[in-house]
This record gives sequence, structure tokens and C-alpha cells, in this order.
Amino acid sequence: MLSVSVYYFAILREQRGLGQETLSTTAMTPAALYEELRLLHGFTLPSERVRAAINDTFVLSTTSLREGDRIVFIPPVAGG
Amino acid sequence: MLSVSVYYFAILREQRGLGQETLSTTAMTPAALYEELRLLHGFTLPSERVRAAINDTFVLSTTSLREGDRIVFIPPVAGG
Amino acid sequence: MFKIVSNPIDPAAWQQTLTNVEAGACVTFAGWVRQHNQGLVVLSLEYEAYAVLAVAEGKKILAEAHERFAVVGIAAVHRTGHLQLGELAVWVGVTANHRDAAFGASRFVIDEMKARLPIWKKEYYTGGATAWINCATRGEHGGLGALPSS
Amino acid sequence: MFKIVSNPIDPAAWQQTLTNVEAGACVTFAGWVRQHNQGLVVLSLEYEAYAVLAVAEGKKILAEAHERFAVVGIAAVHRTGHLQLGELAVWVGVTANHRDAAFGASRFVIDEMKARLPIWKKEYYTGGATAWINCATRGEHGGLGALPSS
Repeated sequence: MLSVSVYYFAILREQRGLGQETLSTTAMTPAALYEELRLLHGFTLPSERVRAAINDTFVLSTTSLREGDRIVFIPPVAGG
Repeated sequence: MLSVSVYYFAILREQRGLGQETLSTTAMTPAALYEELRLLHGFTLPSERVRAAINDTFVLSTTSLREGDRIVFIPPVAGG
Repeated sequence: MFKIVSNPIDPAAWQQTLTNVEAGACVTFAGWVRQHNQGLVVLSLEYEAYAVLAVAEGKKILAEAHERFAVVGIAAVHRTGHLQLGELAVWVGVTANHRDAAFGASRFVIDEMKARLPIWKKEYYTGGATAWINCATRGEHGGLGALPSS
Repeated sequence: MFKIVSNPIDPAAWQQTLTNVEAGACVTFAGWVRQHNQGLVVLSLEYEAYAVLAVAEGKKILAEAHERFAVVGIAAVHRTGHLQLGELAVWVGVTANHRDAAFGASRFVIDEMKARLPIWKKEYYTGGATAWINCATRGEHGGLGALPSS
């Protein structure tokens, strides 16, 4: 089990009802963690529409999670 | 003989030493009139680099001149 | 200079940061909250940013523009928070010796900002409805099933 | 709105003429006197216009831009007279619902102004030399041996 902190923005933040949480997970990658959280909280965005950042850097969905990582799930952007 | 007024701008104005003059000419077209004036005043711009306007409208070089026309010879522009 | 700000953007002040007699051309882009989007009446708009990554990505975009175009200066700013109709959300300014580079770089910067900055937009409509505008602005969004684009 | 003016151009005032919450995008172009041109040090610059025809031609350019691009507003101004380093010579602003149209129209307007307005430029260099910049900005200049382009 890894302990990581997860940050939510925009639609994910609203659907989760909070902007940040610390949790324990058996997921080994951002993709697996998102899928776990999506089922738990009913996120409407499918995983292929979400990118991930770890410790403020964009990462591959298959990157290995490590103890203490700060993970951000990034919905499609629509700036401007 | 037609009596017309001729207006000069930029390099033509400087080479002529004045901005406007009224003159009598046997030239029937702007092209012929420019050639006459170029020889008389030593304009350095060849006629193919000069456009003409009559009474504040661009005209063809072969347009017929009429009594009282206001003719402007327009050097290549370089605005901005 | 690239910034994410929560206070109103003053385009004149941003313009000042670019003043340089060496350059002869300046192109600016301003984007503000407009009243209609795809047929709906927009009352106001909220921008939310993942600020740390947005600033890093914004600086990367400006560095790329400096590599690609012969520009003298580039400044860009994106605002966050709740904006009213007519308020500036984004401003980009580019100075260059020639207008080709100024137009090219300003277009590049705003396009990349809209596509890459982790900033989200929520529209508030008449009647109380709201919507997160969650569409990628160019092609497929690279998601968790794909390689990230940067 | 299109004008030829002999006083300094105030871009903020011109920008004001375009403010409209219906539009969501504004692109501006500013061109000013720069210190160097093709290797020579420029001290100042003089613009001379055939004003009546320049205004008529400028209005024609703006009308063409309105036909070609989905814009909300266009404003353009060119200054004449003796300008010092850093002074604005020309300003163009375009508002539109989408940035594509705003970029396209502003580029079109400044390109056409530079190519078509009967305005001439004399550069003053260090050492007292001067030169009328009499080169057409695109391709062959249509002279008395050719059809006028408009």
C-alpha cells in the first residue's frame, strides 16, 4: 500500500466534493489509480480524457507511483 | 493644348521643388505627361514605377486627359 | 514574461513591459468573456488553474516561441477566478523587428496556451445552469491511455 | 473606422472604439519608428500622404476585410509628419468572436495598407543623409506601363 496525495481540479473537484485528499492505494500507476477513484466517486470523465501530473510534472499513465507522490488528474483544458 | 494641375508627392515633390503646378500640355494621357515632365525636371523614377490618379481616383496610364484635370503622380509606396 | 494572475489584467501595463525602440512591430491578442458561446447566453465565467504546472507550461511555450520566431519580446498572462462579461481573461503581446514574426509568434503562443495550459473554464448561464467547458481545442486530448504531449 | 492623422496616435483611445462584449477576441498591430533599417541608423522619419486617396483606399481595405473575415469591428490609423524613434506610425485593431478571424483580418489590413496606401516614408540617418523608402512591398509595383491594381 502506498500513501499518496491526490489533487482535483474543475469538474473532478466538483464531483469529488473536495480539492485534495491523502489516501492509501494498491494502484501502481496513475491510470490504475484514476480508474479506482472513478468507480468510487462516479467521475464522468473516462480515463482516456484525463492526463496525470506527479509532483507538478506531466507523466505517462504507466509511470510507477511512489510513496508520498502528489498526483494531479488533469481534465481536458479549455483555456482562454 | 490642355490646362491641367499636377500634384507631386515625396521624391517627385523634392525633385520638382514644388508640390503643385498648373501647366499646359499636348500630352493626351498620364503616361505621356509623366514622360514629358520626367525629361523636363530630371525625375529619377522611370514611368513604370509611377502610378497616376486623376481627380483623386487611380486611373489607367492610357486614360484620356481632360481640361482642368487634377493629376497626381504616385511613386511606389512604402508605408508603415 | 509569463504569469497566471487572479486580479484584473491591465493590458496597458503589460504593453509597457514590451516597449523597446529596437523592435518596430507589436502584435497583441486579447481574449475576454463574451456573452454567447454556442448559442447559450453567458452571464459570467470562472477560470480555475493548476497554477504551478500552468506557469511552468507557459514559460515553456514562450521559450518555444523565442526559438521559432525572430522576436524581441513576448509577454503573456492568463487570469483566474470569477470573471464578468467583458473582463479580460488572457492577453499576449509580441514585439519583433518585422510583422511576420510578431504575427506568427503571437498566434503560436495563444494557440499553445489554449491547448496546453492546465486551466479550466466554467460558464454560468441565465437560469442558473453551469458547465465546465471540457473540450480539447486541437485534435484528440492525450489522456491516460496515450502518451502525454509534453 | 479608418483615419490618416498628423497628431500622435493614442492606441488606448483607438482600442476603446472597438470595445464590444459581443466580441471575445481582439488582435492589434502597432508599427513604430525603429532605430535600424537595413543596417543604417535611423534618427527620425517622415511620412507624407496623399490624404484624400489614402483615406478612400483605407476605407476600401477595411470594407474588403469585413467581406473576407467574420469580424465585429475594425479600426485602423496611419500617422503622417515627422516622427521620432519609438513613435507610433500605424495601428490596426480587429475584434471578432473567434481569434482566427481577428488574426486573419488584422494581418490582411496591415499588409494591404502597406502595399496600397499612397503614403511615403523618408528616413533621416546619422550624418545627415536621408532617403525616400520607395520600394513596393509586394512584387512588382503596378506603374504607368501596367494596369492599376485598384
